Amino acid sequence: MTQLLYILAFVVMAIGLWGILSRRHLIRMIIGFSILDTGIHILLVAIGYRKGGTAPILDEALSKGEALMNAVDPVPSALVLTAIVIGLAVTALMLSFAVRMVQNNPTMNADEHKELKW
Amino acid sequence: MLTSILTKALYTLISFFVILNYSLLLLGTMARVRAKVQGRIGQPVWQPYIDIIKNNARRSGVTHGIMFYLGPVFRLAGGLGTYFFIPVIFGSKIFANFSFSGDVLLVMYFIFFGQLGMALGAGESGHPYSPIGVARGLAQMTAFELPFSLAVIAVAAQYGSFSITEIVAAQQGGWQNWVAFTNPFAMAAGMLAFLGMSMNNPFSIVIAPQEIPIGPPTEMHSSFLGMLQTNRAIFNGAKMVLFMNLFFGGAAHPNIFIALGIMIMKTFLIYLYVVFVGVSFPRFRTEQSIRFFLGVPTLLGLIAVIQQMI
Amino acid sequence: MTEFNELSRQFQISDLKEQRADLHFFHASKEHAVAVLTSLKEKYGYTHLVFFTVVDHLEKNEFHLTYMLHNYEKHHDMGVVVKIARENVQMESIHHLWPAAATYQQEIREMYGVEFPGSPGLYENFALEGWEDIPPMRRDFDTKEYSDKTYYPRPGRESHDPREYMKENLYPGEAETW
Amino acid sequence: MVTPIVIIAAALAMAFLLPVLEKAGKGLIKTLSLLVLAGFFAASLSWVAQILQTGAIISQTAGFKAPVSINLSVSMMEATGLAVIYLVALLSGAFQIFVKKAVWQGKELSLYFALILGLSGLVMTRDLFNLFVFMEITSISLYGLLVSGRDERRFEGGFKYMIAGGLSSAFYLIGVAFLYRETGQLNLDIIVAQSGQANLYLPLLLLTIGILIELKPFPANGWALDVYESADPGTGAVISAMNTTALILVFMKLMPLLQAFGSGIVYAALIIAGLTFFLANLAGIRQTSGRRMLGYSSLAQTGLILFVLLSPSAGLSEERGLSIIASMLRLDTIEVIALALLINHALAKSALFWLTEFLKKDALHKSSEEGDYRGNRGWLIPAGMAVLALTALPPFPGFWAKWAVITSFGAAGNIGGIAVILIGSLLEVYYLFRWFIRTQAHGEDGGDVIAPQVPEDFAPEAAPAPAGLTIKPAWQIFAPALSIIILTSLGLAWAFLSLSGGQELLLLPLAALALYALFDLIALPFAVKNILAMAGLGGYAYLIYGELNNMTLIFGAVFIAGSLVQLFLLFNKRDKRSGLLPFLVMMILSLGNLLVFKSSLGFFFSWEMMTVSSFFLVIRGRQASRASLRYIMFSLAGAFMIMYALADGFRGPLTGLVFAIGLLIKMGAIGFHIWLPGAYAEAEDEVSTFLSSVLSKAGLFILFITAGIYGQTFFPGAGNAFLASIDINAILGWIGVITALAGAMMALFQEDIKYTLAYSSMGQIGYMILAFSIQSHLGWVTALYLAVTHLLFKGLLFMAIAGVIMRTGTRLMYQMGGLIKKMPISFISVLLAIIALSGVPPLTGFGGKWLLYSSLMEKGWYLHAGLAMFSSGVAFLYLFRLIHTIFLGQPKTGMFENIKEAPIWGLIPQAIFMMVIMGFSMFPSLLIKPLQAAVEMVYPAAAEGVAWQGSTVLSSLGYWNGSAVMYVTMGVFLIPLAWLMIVNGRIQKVKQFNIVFAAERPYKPETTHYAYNFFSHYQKALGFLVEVRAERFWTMIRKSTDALGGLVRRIYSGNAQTYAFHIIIFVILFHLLAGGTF
Amino acid sequence: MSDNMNDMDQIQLFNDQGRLLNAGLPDEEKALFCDAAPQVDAPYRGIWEKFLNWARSESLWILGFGTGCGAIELRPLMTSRYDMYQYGVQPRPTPRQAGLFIIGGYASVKTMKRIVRSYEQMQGPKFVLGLGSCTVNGGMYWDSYNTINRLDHYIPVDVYIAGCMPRPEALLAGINELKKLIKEGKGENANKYAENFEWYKRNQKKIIKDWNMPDYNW
Repeated sequence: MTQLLYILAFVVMAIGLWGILSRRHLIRMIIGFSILDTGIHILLVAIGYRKGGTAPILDEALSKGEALMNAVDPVPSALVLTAIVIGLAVTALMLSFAVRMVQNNPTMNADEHKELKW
Repeated sequence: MLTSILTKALYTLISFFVILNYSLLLLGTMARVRAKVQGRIGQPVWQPYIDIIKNNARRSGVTHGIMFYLGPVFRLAGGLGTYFFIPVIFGSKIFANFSFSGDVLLVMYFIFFGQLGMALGAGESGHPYSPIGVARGLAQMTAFELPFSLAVIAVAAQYGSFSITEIVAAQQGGWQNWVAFTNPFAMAAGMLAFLGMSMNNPFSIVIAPQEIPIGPPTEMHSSFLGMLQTNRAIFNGAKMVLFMNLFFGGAAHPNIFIALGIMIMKTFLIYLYVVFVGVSFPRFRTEQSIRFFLGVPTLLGLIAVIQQMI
Repeated sequence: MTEFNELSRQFQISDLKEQRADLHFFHASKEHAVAVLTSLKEKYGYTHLVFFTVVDHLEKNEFHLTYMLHNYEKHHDMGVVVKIARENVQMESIHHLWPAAATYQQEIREMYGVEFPGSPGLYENFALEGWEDIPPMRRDFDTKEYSDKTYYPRPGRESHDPREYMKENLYPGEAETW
Repeated sequence: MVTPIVIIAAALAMAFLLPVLEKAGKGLIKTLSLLVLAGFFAASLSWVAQILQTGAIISQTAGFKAPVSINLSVSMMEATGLAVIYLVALLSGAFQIFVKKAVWQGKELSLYFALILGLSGLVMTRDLFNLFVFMEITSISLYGLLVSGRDERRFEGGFKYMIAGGLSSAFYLIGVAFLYRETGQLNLDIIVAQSGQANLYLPLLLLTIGILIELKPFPANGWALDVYESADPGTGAVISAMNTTALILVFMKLMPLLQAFGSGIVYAALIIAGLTFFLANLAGIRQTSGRRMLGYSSLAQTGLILFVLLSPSAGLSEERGLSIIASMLRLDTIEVIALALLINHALAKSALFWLTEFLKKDALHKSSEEGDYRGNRGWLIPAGMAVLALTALPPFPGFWAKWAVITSFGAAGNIGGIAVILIGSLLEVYYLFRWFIRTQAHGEDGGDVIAPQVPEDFAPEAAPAPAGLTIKPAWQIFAPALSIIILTSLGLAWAFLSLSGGQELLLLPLAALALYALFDLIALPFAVKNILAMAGLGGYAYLIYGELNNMTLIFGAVFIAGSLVQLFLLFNKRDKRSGLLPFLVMMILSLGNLLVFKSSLGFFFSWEMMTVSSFFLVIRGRQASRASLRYIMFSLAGAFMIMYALADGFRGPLTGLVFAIGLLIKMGAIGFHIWLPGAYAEAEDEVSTFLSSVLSKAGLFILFITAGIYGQTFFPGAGNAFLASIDINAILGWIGVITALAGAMMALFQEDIKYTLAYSSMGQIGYMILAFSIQSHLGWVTALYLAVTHLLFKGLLFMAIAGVIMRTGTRLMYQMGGLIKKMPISFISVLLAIIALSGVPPLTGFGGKWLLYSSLMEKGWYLHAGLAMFSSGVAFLYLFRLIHTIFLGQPKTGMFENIKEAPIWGLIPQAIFMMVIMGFSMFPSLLIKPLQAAVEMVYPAAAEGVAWQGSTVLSSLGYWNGSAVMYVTMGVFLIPLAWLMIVNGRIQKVKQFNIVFAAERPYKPETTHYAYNFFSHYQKALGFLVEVRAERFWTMIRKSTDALGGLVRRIYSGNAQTYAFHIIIFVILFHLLAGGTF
Repeated sequence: MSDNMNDMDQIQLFNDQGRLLNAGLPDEEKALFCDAAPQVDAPYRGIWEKFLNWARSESLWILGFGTGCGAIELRPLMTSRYDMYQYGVQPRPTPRQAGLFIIGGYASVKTMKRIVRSYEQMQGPKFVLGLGSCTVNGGMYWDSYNTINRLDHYIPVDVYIAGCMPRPEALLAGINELKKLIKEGKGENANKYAENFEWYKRNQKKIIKDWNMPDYNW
């Protein structure tokens, strides 16, 4: 199961990367980027996942000692939350920049946005 | 002290008197030789004297400025100085001149003194032909200076000395000791360079009368010209004595008159060689003569120098 | 002469005269002369201006300007003569056709006083420097008188007819045998 | 005392509050912001003080200890780094608030504080995921800041930045994830402590890659360039100075981890850093856009710092200042070096970015396109100093740091490291100086074309200069000025520490620079300043006199006394000429310091100071942009070679050769001479004389004092005698004589008088090199004799010519003519000088020739002697041409009709020099005996048969009696003169057109004066010797470097996807370099 | 010539101080030429002057003015057939150095200007030899509008050689005649020129209309 998650994460990341590298359309590149992010999030979650583990809520059902043994690691989940927020912010900014780019140079083709080079 | 100074002055006067008369007569004689080659009778041998007297007897003159006035003086000073720094007769006090002041390097560089002064005088005349002639002359000079200096270096290296007296001393004891025979390449280079130095054909582009009427001294006249003619004689004499000393054993004999006779004979032959070459060849252009001097003569000089190096 | 015939249809030209088989002259009017010359040069191959000179016909009170052209292909010379009156004489310049004509015009201006407006260097000295009298090659200019007046003739000079002089002095008595 | 967490909180609070407070008033938020920024800076300084007492500050969050909570830690490195960041933040904030009022509002300030929050967190946090968060905060706030700007292309740049930033954070995050998986920890300290654990290669690789991409490594750095180019300069400064500094500190934080777990990664990063440094500089040389060029420079500097940090041997230096600072701050030497480079880069680069804000046009294509910036000293001085700092010239911290690095590498034998740094630096020097020179080039400066100048008297009212700069009011320049001042004082502090061990004297040039700049600033009249300069030089001479020995005394006389006399010349003109004296005095003092230094650092420091000051003297010339660029390039190339040799400690003949070549470049020897004519000729007329007669001897002096290292043979064991005899001296000898010949030959064909003299100097230097390389008593006496006499007659010539140019307003010789009647005294001094220079007896020049040939013959170098004689003949040609075409021949009517003699102040130093020449000519022993005494230490005269007999000097080959020659010459001159005056009839003085002109009369002096192309026949015969070979060779080098740079920068195609692809390639490359496999 | 030497036209050559007015030169060129008037140089007396005159006569340096047909007769003198060098005569390319001016035939007005200039540029004592009838009385050009008749009205002539053209032998005879004159002390025409400067100038200016040179060419 964990292996499967890892594979899924990497496949998703690869798709995202492929999207960034192969699509000329700005929006599709951003989508690729989002997919890449998602892949990373899956990976993070997968790292924290423990097969058959319980939720990491320390209460009567789960003592401190048991938590270390049985509970799913809560830290990656916390990290994922942060990462998702950040990814969202970046994606939003990217989209807004893309809009401004297209306003200056009305094409969605990334190849046409090469005023800056060399 | 005073006596020695007076004696030196007297010796200098004698030496000057001898070289002046000898050189003037030599010029006259050589003009005759040229005339004979061309099938003419030619001017009297004393014609140079008359010309100098006449030029000095001109009643009027013009000057273009102070350097113009001083130019001929510089020129004559150059000729005289060159002569006075060369020992004429080996072992003679009278004809040792001021050779104690310096060696052959001094003589070589003092030659420039007169040329510079003359060039300045000619330059101030404002006549375009003068600097054209000077430019040609200087350009040609640098070219023959190379084989000449190589020859001098070879001779100096051969005898381990720049001192003319020592070079002459080393050549005593028979003609087989002359540089001409012990170091023939140096002699050859030096004598080819001498052709240029004497400004006879084929290296007479400087004065090229048909093209730039006589070049640097175009504006020179009257006593200025007289002075230049005097210098021409003395300077020629000085150069021939230098070459005699460097390559042909100098002039040495216990009897001063016989020694003078030897000197006269050797320098006469040296000059005769120049004149013969002169009457046989047409004139080179400047770049041709530069190429000439940087060709075979330089090669000979290099051979002479390399001979000394290995 | 085909050239003449063709040109005469357009221009005022006349008096064709054959000097030799390869040399013809004709007269052109002052107004049409340059046009004729242009046609000859451009159309009929007379590309070479051999000379350009003036003859002073004092008796007729006119100058004959003579342009001599040459056709290299036909080896033929064509002289165009333009008669102009001697008073206030002026002619169109042809330096635009042949640059060398400017020099001819300069000389003619100096020697005959014919003006060529627009010709380059027209008033520069040609052979004379600072000439002030009437142009010396005009026939109404008396050169002997001018020389006597200007150049201090040496007194005592005698002039003789060479033929008579030789008869009298060198070969006396043989004259009859001549 | 504030805890680090307060900073985070304060920044966060500001970021949130500012948009709200903006409603209350714009003045309020600006004041508040500045106060808070100043507080940050103060806090960081207070941490430094505290850390010195108590050690690193560790602050916990949320009341727990790590690893449960995130902890912030500030040690010395972080504290100092934060101080730099906060300083730049303060200056940048102030700059934006005051200068760009319209753009910066509450929104931008808010973003700015968010950025500072991110950066502070980056530096302080010890938690890896927290690091990621701060990285993202930084990035996002930067993206936001990018929006404020004018350039429409900034969105495109920002988009690329986001792609790269996103990928980098992706890699980082994956790395963190894996690391967490392997170690179960996110706290840096704890992970390091758990050494010997599982294989952390992959997580660390990804982590490093994540950080590195943000640090813009080659080839994954195209996006950064685009951002630098399109962003607002203020933002550019922020990225380049603050962001980079913080990220380097982060990288340093990770270093222990890398060193503990992944040596392969360190190696890979080292290679990448070196590549980045080198290739960024290479690609930078093709830049025309100033900001993009600064971007390349930033990439390179980042690469350099990383390279130094990662090099195992970079911290070995035991330089005095470095060790003092290290012990003071309780840092490793390597950390001090990195810190110095960081500070140097951050302050200088941010200053430059701010300064580009004032440039009307960013792209500088050709110098002729540009406006005249040189009037604007407020812009020029900080810009120049920033460029100096970036190119690691003294006294800035970069210089000391680079010296420490190079010497460390040298001690460790790391030649490759030295090569990378020096060659890369040379490229950086090239483009930075070219940019700087172009910004202040004259509009009329056409490069190659030498246009005749209009003389001052006739000059029409100067046209209004095209306004290339808009700094109004002048206080706007405060931010770059402040940062440069801080940088300079840090550098000076280090200089003081380094040189405090008895070499404080070496700091005098800087003091002089400051002092005389102050005099300029308070607008003293020039005459007063000049008198003060003379007094200063006199005082300096008194100061160092006690430390001089026989040899240095002679050069002291040349450097100091020679300059002192020539300073009279500067009274020539009345205008204030600010900037002239500071650099001139600085140059002369630096030269003087070359005589008294005590360590190789002291030597190199003085050498570089001399180079810098003379560069600023050259660039003052009206058309000197090309010449000054060449000058600084060749000088620094030479200096770098010297640096290499010093660092290498002269092991073996090859290092000696490199050192010698470094000196030869400075002396303008054949092959390296192409900088020389331009620099000497295009400098101001009064300055040329100092450069040519004084500065040119510096290399010779160093040759003398390092003579011991040139005797090593290349093939010591060779059976062949010829091979066994090849040592550096033999090479030097040939170089010397060929330089002499080539200099003379090239001088021959110049129409520009100053070029003639410049080439002549080159030839004369060639003689000195030749004489030096003889390595005998007589040879050295010759070299010294030539040096002294060259000072005299070349000073004389340049001073006289300065007067002539001042009066005629032209430098082209054929335009002059006949000036002897107008300027007789100048004529006499030129006449004396050329007689002396050409070596014609009886003047002092002949002594040089005589000594030269005697020593050459003693050595057995007959061919050298022959060539030397030939070139002295050629020298005679150009000297005659010089005096003829200027002073003789036909004077020109019209413009030159009312010319007067040169001003008296130009004539006084000439008179002094003339008297000295006459004295030395009459009594050569006055000069030769001290020289012999100087040489005595190394080569005793007795051994080689140089003796004195009365006034006659005897060598083993010949003899020369200067006094006798003088008397005889006077005799043979005066007697004919008297004769001529007696014999002459009536002599009429006539005018210039009274010449026989083939029965005609001349009409124009211009066509009657034979002067143009004077030696055309010589050119026909020997012109092939002076074809422009060296010029072509160096142009070829430049062009191929350019082409290479062009090739490298081709990869930065401008396409966001290509950049992403570069990142992938970079990752693969890095992985391979780190020793990984697939 | 004495008949009209006092018969002066009104051309003012001198100012009150006896300096030449150089009326022919434009103002901007006046500074370029020397404006001094020629002066009489008195000969020495007695045997010394005789000696110098001998030297002058035995060293005659020719300035040949070869625009007329007479120039062709000068050339053979240098050849081995006539060999003038043996008489102390040799050609010289510049007026400054020459002492004998040979006018080779007719002189047009244009040429005359150059003759005057060259003559004045020679240094005294100087001698003039008119070669051919044209220089005597105009010869076959006697009535030309542009050729002078009598050379001695423009520059002083020492010896005329009549003939059209005279042969080289006649030239040698003329040179010998000149030598005799010089030895007798009669070669003082340079002084005569200076003494009668105004008369000569008037004659010259009468024919040379564009006088674009100073009145005396030093």
